[in-house]
Amino acid sequence: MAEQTLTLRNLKVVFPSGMGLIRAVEGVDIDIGKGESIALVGESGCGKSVTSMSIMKLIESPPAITKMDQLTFAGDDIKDYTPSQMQSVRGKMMAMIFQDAMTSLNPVMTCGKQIDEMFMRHMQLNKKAAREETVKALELVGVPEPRKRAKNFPHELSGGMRQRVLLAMAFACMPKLIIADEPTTALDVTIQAQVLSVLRDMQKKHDVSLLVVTHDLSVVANIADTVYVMYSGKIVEKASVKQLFKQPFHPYSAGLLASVPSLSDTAGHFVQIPGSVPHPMKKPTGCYFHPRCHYAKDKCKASMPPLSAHDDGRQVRCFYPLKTNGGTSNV
Amino acid sequence: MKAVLKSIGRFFLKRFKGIRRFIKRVWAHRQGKIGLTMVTFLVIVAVFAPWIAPFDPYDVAERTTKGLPPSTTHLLGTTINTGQDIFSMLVYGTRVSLIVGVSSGVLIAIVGSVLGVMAGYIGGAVDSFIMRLVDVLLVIPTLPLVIVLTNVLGRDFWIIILIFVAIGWTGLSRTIRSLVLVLKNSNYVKAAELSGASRFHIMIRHILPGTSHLLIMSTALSSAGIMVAEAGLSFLGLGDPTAISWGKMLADAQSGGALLFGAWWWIIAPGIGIFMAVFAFMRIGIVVEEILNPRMKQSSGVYKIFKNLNSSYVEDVFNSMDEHAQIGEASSAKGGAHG
Amino acid sequence: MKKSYAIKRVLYSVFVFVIVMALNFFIPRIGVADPAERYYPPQGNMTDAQYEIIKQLTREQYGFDVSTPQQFLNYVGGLFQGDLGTSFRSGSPGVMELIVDRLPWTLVLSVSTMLLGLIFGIMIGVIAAMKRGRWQDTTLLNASTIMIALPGFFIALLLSFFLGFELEIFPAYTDPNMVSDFGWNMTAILRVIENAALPVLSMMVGSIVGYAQGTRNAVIAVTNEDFILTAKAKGLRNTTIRYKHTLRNAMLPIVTSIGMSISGLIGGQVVIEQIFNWNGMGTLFLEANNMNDYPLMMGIMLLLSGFTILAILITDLIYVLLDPRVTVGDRR
Amino acid sequence: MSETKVNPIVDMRHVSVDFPVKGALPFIRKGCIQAVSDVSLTIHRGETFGIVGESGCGKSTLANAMIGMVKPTAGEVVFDGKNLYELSRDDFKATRRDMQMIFQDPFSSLNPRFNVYQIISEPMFIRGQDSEATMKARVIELLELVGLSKDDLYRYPSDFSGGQRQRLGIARAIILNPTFLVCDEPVSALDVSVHAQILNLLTDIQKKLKLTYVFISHNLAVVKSICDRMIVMYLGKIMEAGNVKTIFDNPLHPYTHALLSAVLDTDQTKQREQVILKGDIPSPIDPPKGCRFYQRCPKAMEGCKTIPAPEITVEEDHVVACHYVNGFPESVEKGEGYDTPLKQQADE
Repeated sequence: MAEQTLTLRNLKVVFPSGMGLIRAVEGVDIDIGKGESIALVGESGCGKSVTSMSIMKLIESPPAITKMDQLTFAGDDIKDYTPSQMQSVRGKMMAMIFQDAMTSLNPVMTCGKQIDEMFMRHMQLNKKAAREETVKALELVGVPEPRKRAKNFPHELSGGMRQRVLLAMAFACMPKLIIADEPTTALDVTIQAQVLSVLRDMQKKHDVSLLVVTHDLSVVANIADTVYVMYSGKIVEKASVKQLFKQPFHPYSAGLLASVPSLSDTAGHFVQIPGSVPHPMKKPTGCYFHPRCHYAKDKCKASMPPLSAHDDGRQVRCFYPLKTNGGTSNV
Repeated sequence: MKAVLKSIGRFFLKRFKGIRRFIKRVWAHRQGKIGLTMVTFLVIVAVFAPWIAPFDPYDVAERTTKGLPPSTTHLLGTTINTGQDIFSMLVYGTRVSLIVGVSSGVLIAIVGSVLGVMAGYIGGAVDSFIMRLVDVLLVIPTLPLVIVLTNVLGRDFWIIILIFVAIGWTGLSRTIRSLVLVLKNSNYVKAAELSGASRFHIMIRHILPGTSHLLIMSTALSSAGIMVAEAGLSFLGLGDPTAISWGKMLADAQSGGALLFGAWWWIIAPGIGIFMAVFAFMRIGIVVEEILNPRMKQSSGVYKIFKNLNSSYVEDVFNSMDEHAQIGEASSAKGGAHG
Repeated sequence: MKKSYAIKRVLYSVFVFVIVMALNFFIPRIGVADPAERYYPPQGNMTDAQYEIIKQLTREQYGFDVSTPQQFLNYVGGLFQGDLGTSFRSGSPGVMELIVDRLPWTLVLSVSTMLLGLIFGIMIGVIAAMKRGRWQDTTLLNASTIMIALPGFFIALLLSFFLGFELEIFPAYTDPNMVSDFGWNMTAILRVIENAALPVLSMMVGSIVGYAQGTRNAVIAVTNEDFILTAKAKGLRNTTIRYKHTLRNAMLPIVTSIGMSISGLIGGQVVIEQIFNWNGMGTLFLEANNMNDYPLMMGIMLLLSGFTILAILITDLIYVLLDPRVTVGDRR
Repeated sequence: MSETKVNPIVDMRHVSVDFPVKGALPFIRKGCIQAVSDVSLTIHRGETFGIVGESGCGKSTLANAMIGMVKPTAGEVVFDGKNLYELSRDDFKATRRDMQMIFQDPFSSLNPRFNVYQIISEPMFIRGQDSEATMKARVIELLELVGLSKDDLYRYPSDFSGGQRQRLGIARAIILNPTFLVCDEPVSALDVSVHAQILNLLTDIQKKLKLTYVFISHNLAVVKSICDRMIVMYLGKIMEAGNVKTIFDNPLHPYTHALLSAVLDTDQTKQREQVILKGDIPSPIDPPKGCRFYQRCPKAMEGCKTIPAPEITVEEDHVVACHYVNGFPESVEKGEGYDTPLKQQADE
C-alpha cells in the first residue's frame, strides 16, 4: 500500500437529459498500486469509460455532474485541481489510449507531429529534439522505419500501426499511469495480439501502472493483475485475475465468464445470462442484476447489496455470493 | 399487378399518416409552432384576400389619397404616386409570393427527388449524367440565369415558376442521391432483396420513405428561397407585370421616390411581408432539419437542462447512490417527480 | 495521388466550362427558328419585306448567315481569342470591351464583401462556438434566423433610406462621376470607399451571418470529435487545441462552403448594383436585358460562370492542401 | 467419395470475386481487389459450416457470392443442384427464397421506420401469396420462437436492445422457411452477456427447422462449439479446411495456430503458448504471388514467396494449403535455396 499510484473514492457521475438524470457511475472506488495492471470490465453502458475519463478529469461539465470523495494520484490530491493544473498532469503523469485510433488521431496532422506535441508541451523540447524523441518512442512500440512513419498521416497507416502510434504517444513522457480504453477492440485478432503484447511489455519494462477498460475478457486475461467488474454503474466484484477466472463470486461475473466460448468447451450449448443490460434511466430496484440473476431472492429485489470484503482482498456486491463449495457457476 | 396497386395504396395511406405524425412532431417544437402558425396565417390571408383588404389594391383612380402615412383608414398608408392602399396591396401580394414559393417548392421536391433517386438508385450513366448537370447548373449564377430565361421564354407567371424549378432542383437531388446511396446499401434493403423484392418494391417501401423528411425540409426551405428570388425578380421589374407582388411594391417604392420623400411605410410594409413569409417557411425547414439531425441541437438543449437543474435534486440522487441507501425507492420516486 | 487529383479537378472544371459555354450559345436560340429574330424582334410598323431586309442585315452583322454548327465553331473560336461577340448597342462595341470597363468595379464590391464577410463571419462563428449556449451564441442564432429571412435588396433599401437619405452618412446613390474621375490618388480612392460602403454593407450582413453560422457548426462538430479528446488527454493547452487542432479541421467545411457561396453572391450583386446605381457588371447586365442585347448578356453570364468555376476549383485545390485524406475518390 | 453420397446444398467451384479499383484519372483502371480467389468448397445439407478469418480476408464476399448478392468473376456456385448465376430471373428469385442472411449489425439491418410486424412479415409480403391474417399469425408464431412476445408486434426497432433486435433479424430470416442461412458474425456487435443467448437461439432453431448454416466468425472458440466443418481464410484464399474436430485436434497451418492462440481460455491451466504474428494484413489489391500468408508466417521459407501453396488433403476431410506442412510440390521450378527459412523482419 506504500506506493499507491491512484486512489479513487466514491466517484459519482450523472448526465442530465430531457427525461431526468442518467446515472452513469454510482459510487466507484478504485485503487491502483505502482506498476500494477488493473482491468475494469463491463458491457456497454456500464459506466466504465466514464469512470476512466473521470480519473483524468476529461468529463466535460456541463453537461456532466461529477462528484467524488477522494482522488489521489502519485501522492498528490488532484481532486480539486483546476483545469490548467490538470493540463500539466495529463499526458505527463497520466496518459490515455483510446479505442479507435482512426478517429482519435487528428486526420490533418502527421502522426509524428502529434507525438512531438507531447515532448514540446511537457518536456519543453524544441521541434527538432522533440522529433528525435518521437522517433525513439515509435521505435520502442515496434513501428518499423519510425522516421518515415512519423511523416505519415493517420489514414496512411494500418490499424495496428495507428494503435501503436497511440501507444507511443501515451508512453512518450513515461507517465505513472496509463489508462487504456478498449485499446484493441477495433483491431483484428492477430493484430490485437501484437498490440497487447507491446502494451504489456512496455508496461512491465517501465513499471507503469495500467488501467485497462474493456469488455473483452481475453484482453483481461492477457494483461491485468486485478479485475474490477462493473455492472450498471456499480462495481460488483473485485478480484485478482486468477481468482476471478478460477471462481467468480458474483453471478454476473460468473455469467460473463461462462458466456465466453472457450476452446475447452465441448457442449454445443452456451451458458447464457437472460435478459439484457438495464437502460440507465430505468434501473431496477434493489440489486441491479437481480432481474437477470438465477439466484435472486426477495432480499435482492428490495435492496442493493453492499460491496463486502472477502479473503485475499476480494470484494463482491452480492448477498449470496457463489462460494467455492458448490461450483455453481455452471447455471 | 394487384400487389403493386396494393402497395401503392398502402404507400399513400402510410404517407398521409406519416405526414400527420410529422406535423405533430414539428408542432411539438416551439420554433415549429411559430412557423406553422405563421404559414397558416399567410395561407388564410392569401385565400381571403378580397375580404381582408379594405380597398381595391389595383385602384389608382382615387388621386386624393396620395402619399398618406399610416392611419386608421389606410393602415399602412398609401403610395406617393398613385395613392393605392398599401395594406391592401400587401394582402394581395401574399397570393403571388405563396403561390410562386409553394408551387415551386413542391415541384422542386418532386423533380429533385425523382432525379436524385434515379441517380442514386440506378447509378451508372444515369447517375453521372444527372450529377454533371447538377455541377453545371450550380456554377451558373442563378439570378442572371433566371433573367436570361425569362427574357427568352417570357414572363408569364407559370413560366417563372417553371424556371425556378428547372434551376432549383440541383441541391436537393444531390442530397437525396447521397441518402439513397446510404439506404441502398443498408442491410435491411439487402434482406429485402434476398427475399426476392423487386426494385420497385425497394424503392417504394424502403428508399422513398427514407427520404420523406428530407423532402418536407427541402420544400419548406426552397419555398422560402424562391420567395426571396421572386421578390428580387419583381423588384428588378422582371416578374409577371400584371400581378401585385411584394417585390414589385418595393420596386415601385424605389422608383416612386419613397426614399426621397421619406415614405418609410412604403418600403417597410412589403419588406415585412417578405420577411414574414420567408421566416415562416424557414422555421419549418429548420425545425425539420433539427428533427432529422438532432446532434447539433441536442448539445445546446443539454446546456439548458444543465442550467435549470435543481441542485438539491442532484444532491438527492448522489446520496441515493451511497452504500446502504435505499436506492431503489429513492431513484424511482425522484425520477418520477423530475420527469 | 494529390497531383492526379488536382489534374482531375482541373480537367473537370474545363469540362463544366465547355458545357456552360454551349448552354450560353444555345439559350438565346431557344424557341426561334432564326436567331436574327431574337436579336431583332419584329416591330409593329414594319412590313414583312422591310423586316426581311433587317433580318438579313442582322444575320450578316452577327454572323448568323452560316449553319448553326459553324456558328458554334466561330463562337468558340472567338472565345479563344478573347472575343465574346459584338454588342447590339449602337456603335457595335465589342462585348469584351464593355465588360472590361465594368469588371473592376464589380470586383471592388464582391471581393470586399467576400473578404469582410469571411473575416467577421469566421471570427463571430468561432466566438459563438466557444461560448456555446451562452449569450454570444444565442445572439448569433437569433441574428441568423432573422437575417436569413431578410433579402439583401431589402436590407439595401433600408440602408439607403436610413443611412443614405435620412441620416446622410453615406451616399445613397453612387456618385456618377466616380468612375470617370477615378485616379490612383487618395481622394478618388476615398470616394470609392465612401460610395461602396452601403452596397458592401448590405451584401455583407447576410454573408457574415451565413459564414458565422457555418463556422460555428463546423467548430462545434470538430469539438465533438475523438481527436480533440485525445489532444486534451495529452495535456495540451487550450489555445493549442483550439488553433492547431480544432480550427484547422473546422476550416475544411468552411473552405467548401466559400466555393459554393460564390454563385449566390454574384447573383445577388446584380440587384444591389441596381439599387445603388453602381456601375458594375450587374447594371450592365440589366441594361443588356432591357435592350435584348443577347451577346452582351451571354458574355456576362459566361464570365460570371467562369469566375464561379474558377473559385470552386481554387477552393477545391485549397481543400486538398488542407486535408491529406483527399485522394482520388469523388468528394462531391 | 463422400461427395457423391451426400447431396451438397452448396457447391462452389473455383470461385473468384474481383472488385475493380478506380484509378486516378478517368479511363485508367488501377487494378482490382481480389476479394476471393479460386475458392472451392462444398457445404452439406444440415451442417453448420464455419468461415473464419480476419477483416479483409474475403469471408463476407464469399458468403455474398453464395447467396447471389455478388456475382463471381470466375467459377460457379451451385445451390441445391442449380447453378445460381445461370438461372432465369424468376427461378433465381425463387431459389433465393431458400437462402437468408443474419447480419452483423442489428442496428442497421432493421428499417427504423417499420414496426416489428412489418419487419418480420416483409419477406412474406414480398412473396405476396398470403393474407394479412396468415401473415400476422405466422409473425406471432415466430416472435414466440425467438423469445419475444406478441405484445411487441407494433413496437419499433428503437425500442429494443441489441440482442432483441438480433432476434427480430432471425425471425425475419426464417419466416419463409429457408433451408440455408448465412450468419455473418451474428454476435460480434452485441454485448458479451447476450452472445450466448443468440448463439443458443441459433442452434435451437437449426435443430428445430433442420437448417444449413454458414457461420462467419473470427472467433475460433465459437466455431469449434457450433460448426461441423469449416474453412480458414486469409487474403481471399483458403488456408485450412475440413472437419472442425479434425482441425482442432490437429491444426496444421501456422495461421490457424495464430488464430487459436488469440482465443481466450478461461481455464488458465490450459493456456497455450502465444503465437504473435508480425506485420499487418497486406492489402488485397496486390496480394503476394506465392503463399498469401508468407509475409507474416513464422515458418515461411524462401520458396513461399513465389510458389503458390496448393490445397492438399492431408487426412480425411482436412485440407491444408501450406508448404511447411505439405512440402513444396515436385512439379514446379523452385529456384535456389527455396527451403531456407525467411529471416524474421526486425520489427518485433
